[in-house]
Amino acid sequence: MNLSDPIVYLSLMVFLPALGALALAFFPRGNEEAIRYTTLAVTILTFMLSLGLFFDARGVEFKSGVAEMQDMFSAPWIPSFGIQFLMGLDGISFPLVVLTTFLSILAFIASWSITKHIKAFCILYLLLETGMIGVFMALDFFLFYVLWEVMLLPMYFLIGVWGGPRKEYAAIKFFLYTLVGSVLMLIAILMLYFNSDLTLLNDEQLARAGVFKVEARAQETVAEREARVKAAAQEWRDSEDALAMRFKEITAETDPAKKRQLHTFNILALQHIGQHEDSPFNREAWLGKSIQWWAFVLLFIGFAIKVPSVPLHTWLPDAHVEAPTPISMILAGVLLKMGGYGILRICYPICPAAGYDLAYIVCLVGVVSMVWGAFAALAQNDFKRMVAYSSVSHMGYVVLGLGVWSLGMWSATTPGSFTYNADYWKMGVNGAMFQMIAHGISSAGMFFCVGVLYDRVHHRNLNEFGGIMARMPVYSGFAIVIFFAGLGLPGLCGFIGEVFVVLSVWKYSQLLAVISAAVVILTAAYILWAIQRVYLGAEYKGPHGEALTPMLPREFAIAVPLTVFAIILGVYPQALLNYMQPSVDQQVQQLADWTERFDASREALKKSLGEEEEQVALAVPASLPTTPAALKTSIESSARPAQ
Amino acid sequence: MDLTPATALPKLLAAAWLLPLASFVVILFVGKRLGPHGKWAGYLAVGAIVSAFLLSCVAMFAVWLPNHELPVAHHGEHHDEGDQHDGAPADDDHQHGTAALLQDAPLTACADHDSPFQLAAFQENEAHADGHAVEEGHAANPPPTYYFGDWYSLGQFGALKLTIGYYIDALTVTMFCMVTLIASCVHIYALGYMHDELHDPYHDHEVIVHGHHLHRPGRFHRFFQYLSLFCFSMLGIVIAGNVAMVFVFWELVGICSYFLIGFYFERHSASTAANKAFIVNRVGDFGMLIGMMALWASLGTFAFGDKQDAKGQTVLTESGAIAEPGIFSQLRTAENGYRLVPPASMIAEETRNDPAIEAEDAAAGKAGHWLLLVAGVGIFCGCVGKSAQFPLHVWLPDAMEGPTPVSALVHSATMVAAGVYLVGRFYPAFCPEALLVIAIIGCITLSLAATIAITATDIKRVLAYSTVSQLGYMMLALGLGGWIAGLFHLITHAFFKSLLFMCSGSVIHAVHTNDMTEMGGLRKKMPITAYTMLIGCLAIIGAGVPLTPIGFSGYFSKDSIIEQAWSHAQTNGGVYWAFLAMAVIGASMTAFYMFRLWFMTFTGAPRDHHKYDHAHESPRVMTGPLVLLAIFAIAVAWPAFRLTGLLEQAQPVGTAAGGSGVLIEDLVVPAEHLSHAPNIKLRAGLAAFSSAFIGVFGAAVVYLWGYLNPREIKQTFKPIYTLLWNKWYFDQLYNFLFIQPALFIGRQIAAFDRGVIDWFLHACAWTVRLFSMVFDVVFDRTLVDGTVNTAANWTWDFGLLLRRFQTGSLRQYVLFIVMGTWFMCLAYFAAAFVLMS
Amino acid sequence: MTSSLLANLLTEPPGVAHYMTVGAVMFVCGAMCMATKRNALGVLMGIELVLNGANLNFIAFGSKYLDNGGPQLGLDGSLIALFVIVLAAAEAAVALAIALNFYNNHDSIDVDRADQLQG
Amino acid sequence: MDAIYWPSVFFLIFGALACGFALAVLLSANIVRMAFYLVLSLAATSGLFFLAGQEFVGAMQLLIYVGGTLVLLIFGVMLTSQERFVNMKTLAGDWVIGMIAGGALLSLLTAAAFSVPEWRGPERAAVENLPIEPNATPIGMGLLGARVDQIGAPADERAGMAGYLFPFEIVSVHLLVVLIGAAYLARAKRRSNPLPTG
Repeated sequence: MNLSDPIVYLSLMVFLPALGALALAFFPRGNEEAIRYTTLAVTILTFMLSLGLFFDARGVEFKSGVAEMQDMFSAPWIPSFGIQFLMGLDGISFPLVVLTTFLSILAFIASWSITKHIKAFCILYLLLETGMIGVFMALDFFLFYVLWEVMLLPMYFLIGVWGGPRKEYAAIKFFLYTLVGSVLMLIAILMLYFNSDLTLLNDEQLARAGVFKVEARAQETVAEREARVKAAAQEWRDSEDALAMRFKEITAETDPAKKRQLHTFNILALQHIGQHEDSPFNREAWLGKSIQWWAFVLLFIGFAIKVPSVPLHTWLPDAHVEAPTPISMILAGVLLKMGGYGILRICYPICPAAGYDLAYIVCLVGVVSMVWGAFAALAQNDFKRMVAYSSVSHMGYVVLGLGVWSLGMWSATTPGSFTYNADYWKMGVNGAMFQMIAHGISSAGMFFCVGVLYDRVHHRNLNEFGGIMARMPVYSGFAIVIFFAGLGLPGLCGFIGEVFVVLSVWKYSQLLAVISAAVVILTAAYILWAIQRVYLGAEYKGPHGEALTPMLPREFAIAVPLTVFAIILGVYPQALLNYMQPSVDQQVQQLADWTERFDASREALKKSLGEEEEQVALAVPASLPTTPAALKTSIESSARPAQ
Repeated sequence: MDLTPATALPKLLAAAWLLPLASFVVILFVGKRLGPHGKWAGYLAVGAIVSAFLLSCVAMFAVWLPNHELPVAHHGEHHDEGDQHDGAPADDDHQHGTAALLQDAPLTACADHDSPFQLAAFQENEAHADGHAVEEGHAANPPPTYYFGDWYSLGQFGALKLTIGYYIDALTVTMFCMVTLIASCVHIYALGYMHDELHDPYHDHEVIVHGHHLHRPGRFHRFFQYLSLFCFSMLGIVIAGNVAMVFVFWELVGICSYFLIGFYFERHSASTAANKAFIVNRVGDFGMLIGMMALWASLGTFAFGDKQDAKGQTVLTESGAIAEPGIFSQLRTAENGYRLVPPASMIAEETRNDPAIEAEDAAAGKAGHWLLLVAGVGIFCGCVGKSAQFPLHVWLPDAMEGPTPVSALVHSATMVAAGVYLVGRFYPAFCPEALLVIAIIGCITLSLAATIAITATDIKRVLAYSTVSQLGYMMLALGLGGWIAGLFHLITHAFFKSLLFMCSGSVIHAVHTNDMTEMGGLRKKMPITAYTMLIGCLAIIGAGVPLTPIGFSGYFSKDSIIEQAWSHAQTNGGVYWAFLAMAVIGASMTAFYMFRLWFMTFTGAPRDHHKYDHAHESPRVMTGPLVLLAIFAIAVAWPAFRLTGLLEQAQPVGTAAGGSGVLIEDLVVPAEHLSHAPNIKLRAGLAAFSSAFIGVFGAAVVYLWGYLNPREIKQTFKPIYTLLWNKWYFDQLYNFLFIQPALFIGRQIAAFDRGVIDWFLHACAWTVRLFSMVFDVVFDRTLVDGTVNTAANWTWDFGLLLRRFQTGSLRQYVLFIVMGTWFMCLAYFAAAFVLMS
Repeated sequence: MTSSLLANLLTEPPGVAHYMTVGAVMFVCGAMCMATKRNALGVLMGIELVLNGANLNFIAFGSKYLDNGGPQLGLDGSLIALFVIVLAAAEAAVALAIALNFYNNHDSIDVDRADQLQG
Repeated sequence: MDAIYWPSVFFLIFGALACGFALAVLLSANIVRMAFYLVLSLAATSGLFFLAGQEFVGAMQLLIYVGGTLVLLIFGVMLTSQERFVNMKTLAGDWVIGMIAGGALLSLLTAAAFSVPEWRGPERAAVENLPIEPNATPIGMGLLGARVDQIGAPADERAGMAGYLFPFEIVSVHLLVVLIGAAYLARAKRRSNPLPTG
């Protein structure tokens, strides 16, 4: 095996847990320790593989400071539909992949106390890991969807079999909710697929979409790169590749009436198509809205369920309360991130016009989630439910940060000049990404802390705790640090993401900014109140007090890495931003450039119509249509009575 | 060693800043193992903070002072001036030449108002008949000398930077010395005070578990761990180079305060107080965040200073503009004569949603001012929370649940003063309207807290309310334009208030109660404590010989506040006299309750003999710091030490000249040096002295000589007394207004989740199930199941048939295979034949 | 017809069909052996015959001397034949082992006695 | 009449021997004789292999089959050669059914063999001009993974042709597994509680 080939390395990373699961299937029963240690070894090995990407030892490396996709590879999968086994990493997905492999180890260590059907648990757990890593790496929409579903099923069983008293209810609820999201996503995928046209893209865009390979070189001029891309494109077109042949065939057709489209599932290509000037997604679909508008709405609902955003969040508290500790850790630490990742990777770049149009709705959803989750957390008496609602609140920051669409930057040097400067927007999106990672650490840690107590006293009633600090001082120390990380205390990871997001929002909407800032009060209230009720106080008030023994070394091994990372990310966020920011910035910059073109065309259109009839400009409806074409029709229709 | 300020100061102060952090980390990991029961952890923390103090002193005396000439004594040492020149203008101020010329120009705006305080002394100056004279011309001062730089970046997005860096000027160095000195004293004091925690187990008499006092392991090292972290955080605020960094350490001191208040976390009251402190502070931080957002969106920076090169020179672009201007340089540019003018970016940000407002505001010259006001008031909100100003003052008295050294350090001298410090630091960005808000809040706070303190009987709570009240004084001073006065009082107050708290701690240590009604006559038992506390009381009431430079430290600072209030009132007239009135009345109340405290504790007959008999003077490790602080409380403000000169060096850009309102057009903030006018000085000094005297006299009448029975007074003023005793019912009010509604909303939302959203889902699920049941009966069971069952039956029968062939005989199987093959081939040929034909 | 066939056989080279015929005879003999013998070892011998009959076909298809322009297996034919021989050996070993086991357990070698798998 | 083509004659002889002894195996009732006839039939088959130019396979046939497999079989015969099993009569009914089935199959197979024109014999001239190429080398190379017999083929056809290394390995492992399995099955068991026979 040649590990220096991304296709081998990354595929191995994705499928190693699945292979491990396969191997476990042949383990004789009753050999529980061996099964556990094997699973642990597989998760550790996967983590090592993901760590290996930090170094150049094998030739497959994730370089910091690079914005483009790295280590991208593709292999034909279902060629008749243009479906590829296309994967790659960039600053958006890489941190999430590392987070996943990292949390998988910790969560597995946390599942040591599970005794029921160990073998099945381990197999499902490893399958889940494959799904999670795969989702973050997949760049083919179809592959993305398949892996999305792959991850769903093990989760269902993990909750439904190893859960608490109402596990069936919670598992079904989780499953149905997520499935609804999946179905909506599938519809959107097909909508986009059947309207996509790969032939719209130029050589550079094709190269960036990974249709053909162009090596990245560090120092080269634009012209050199252009020449290289052109040569590669030519070589690709002349090759015997099935896609290339179809591409050639379609582009050779000169008669526009007969011209066909070359559909694609390639997410990167879809991004370029979505941002194309004559994007086919701008066609009107239904109720006067464009295809991309509907696709955006469907995708956003699908991802918002996963995030989860209010009002689609009620599966989360139930799922968390019933799920065993390690599964809660994974659920909060990784699964929720897929929603945010999807919005960032898919919704916005593919459907920019819709995103522009609906940015306020997205932000509003985020803010409502923040407030809603915080208030609901305040009212909970179940420790785990409270933490679950805190996740809703914290993930609201993510949605808010992703939704920020502020482009206005009034230069300080030249008064009144309006430039398209996406700095605040970059800050918001980076903040959202950072918040995802930070929340991955803090929420996993919080659920772990709840789990440690639950393992001992088998209840979670906040009012029946107290005095844990005196009984389990080391554990309480870790727990308090982790809870403060969730609270957004400076110096811990939660702060950076929150502050980036909140600071960037004002530029977009002052009202939302004020509301989102107010959430810091509620967050402090529910977390501190919970800490007081659980850890502080003189005596433990609940049952099984004698079981409150100090932390085990195994639990220590989970708490320490989480705490350390919470502190490192809080103190030195650049450690993460170095890897993440270039990609995020690049994407935001692309969208900003797109917005500039879009606004310019809209302005021009308004002007040309406005010159004919002055009232027309005044009659432009308050909510601007998303596409120039739609705008034109709406302006004309509104202008008609005036004439 | 290279002692040029630009290179040495950041290093020295950073070392002083990080030493407590190192101490924190060490104690965190090995604290328990340091000596018996962690005893050496205390020494370690003391060593760290004393080293930090020494480094600060090096920074101050070896680096700052030799390199930065103090302004010639004039403004700060007003008593001196007052004596020697008595009204003659001092023209030797070369730094603010014009300002000095204007010094004797009284603010003639008062001529418009017929206030009884306007004396004929002003009439000679009527020639200067323009109320706005102060800010006209080019009186505003340029930026002070400062050193600014970044250590590292938290995140950079295009031109937007969030960094961890430093901003060092005279104020920073002074604050470093003050904080580390008091912290050193408190640390040493705490070695003695927290001695009980060295016992294992420690008996907590306030907590009863299962009918017994709580026994728990001692937490001596934890205490010093938190103290070290606190010192680190506090110094972080002081050294911070930008608002974001201030915010970071702002929260960190908050959390240290949380830990220290909740140090006895077994006590429910302590953990509740800790929560209350943090959450109330978060309310302030919410406002601060809004202010930060307004700044961030409009200016794109948080930096206090402009980008500097290694030599401390401002980096300029090729065109000569400042390369990366900080907040202050953007708001007060040299082109505008360092006056506060909203920059274009701010105007654009304010009006981006509605260009119509832009035109309107621009016409009125108000463009951008609203945003400036939002930013200023927002930042001030943070200060309100941290400095326990009205309406967020409620947490500080409860914070007294923490050990007394904490109250001395965190909740009187340093952390709560950080709000004042931030207002001072951020001063150039406050527009006059924002300053008015600050003054109003400060004024309300000082009187409110003073009234509550009069009735309180818990010794620490009296001091806590006194702290709130004094912080109100500082805010008032700052809000009225007295930048130096406010920060001056901040520093003097830090010394005497920490002294007072430590004295009270010494008393509590001796009698094991906080309640003054159980004390009395302790002067004989613990003389050092009693007399150092008396010094503290005298300092806080501003005792001194009027019109002479002889007095305790509070005498100088409080007088300058009252002078500033006087000056402000004269300038604006009308209701603005209320500020002065409240300041003077507040001074009187301060004197009353402070001496009430002292008399009740140390004089008269013991009220509780049991406690009195057990009382004893504290050990030397506790009284030593008391004496040291007492010396500072007496002398730190003496003109000879030139403290105000140092502060004057740090006078923020453009603020020495005052300003006038835009949104409130007739509001004028007078320049601070105007308050040194002899006529103001004379009357303010007399007013302050007489008010303090009245207060002390009243306290003596009631509590020392016993001419009036306090219980009868209570009875007479019962409604007022009840109101004050219950702290104006703020806790109940907030509980009713905010806490209960928040919990109610929370419950409603949680219920909504379950009752509406989940109900909807369940309804959907139920509908689907119903449908499927009907479908099941009609379609599945009859139609589909029927078909399938029939097919299954057929299969079953067919299987029974096939079973006969399963003879188990090998030979027959071979035959079946052969025949099967044969028939298949035959069928193939037959089919081929049929198709062919 | 018959005589010409014989005459041709003497003067003309044999073709694939001839080999297939021989193979068919052996195959059928083997199959019938399996069907008729009651001795398990007889059945085994039948299997060997069947395999050889089939093998002959592979050889025939792989031989260039028999090629009359039809599709050819070439080397594949001989190699498959080789594998079949090896597999036959393996199969014989296992079958014998089964037979011996059966003999040990039932004290008989009659396959008709082995009808426990009757449906 | 052309000259007698001797390979054809030998084909006829070996073919007849093979078929004849195969029939003898079928018809003989004595298990020991059956084994003997089988040896002869298989040996004759190897002759046919030689005639077809596959001398290596023929040699293997003799070596493995005649030499190895049958020795195994004869051991089996000897181990089970109790008197009552040496001659086991087949019932007449079985014979009839067997004959019908066998006849049907035979007819089908021969019909198939002669119905395809390409399968009839090639022209004598064409065969006589063929060079004599021993095929042990190509087989050996093929088993090592190289297809020397296909060197002349065009590149695109060769692309899909791998050698036989992989099947060879599989067969080897298979053989090993089988031998172990056989040993396992045939090992002597301690029979504490023998199953009732019949």
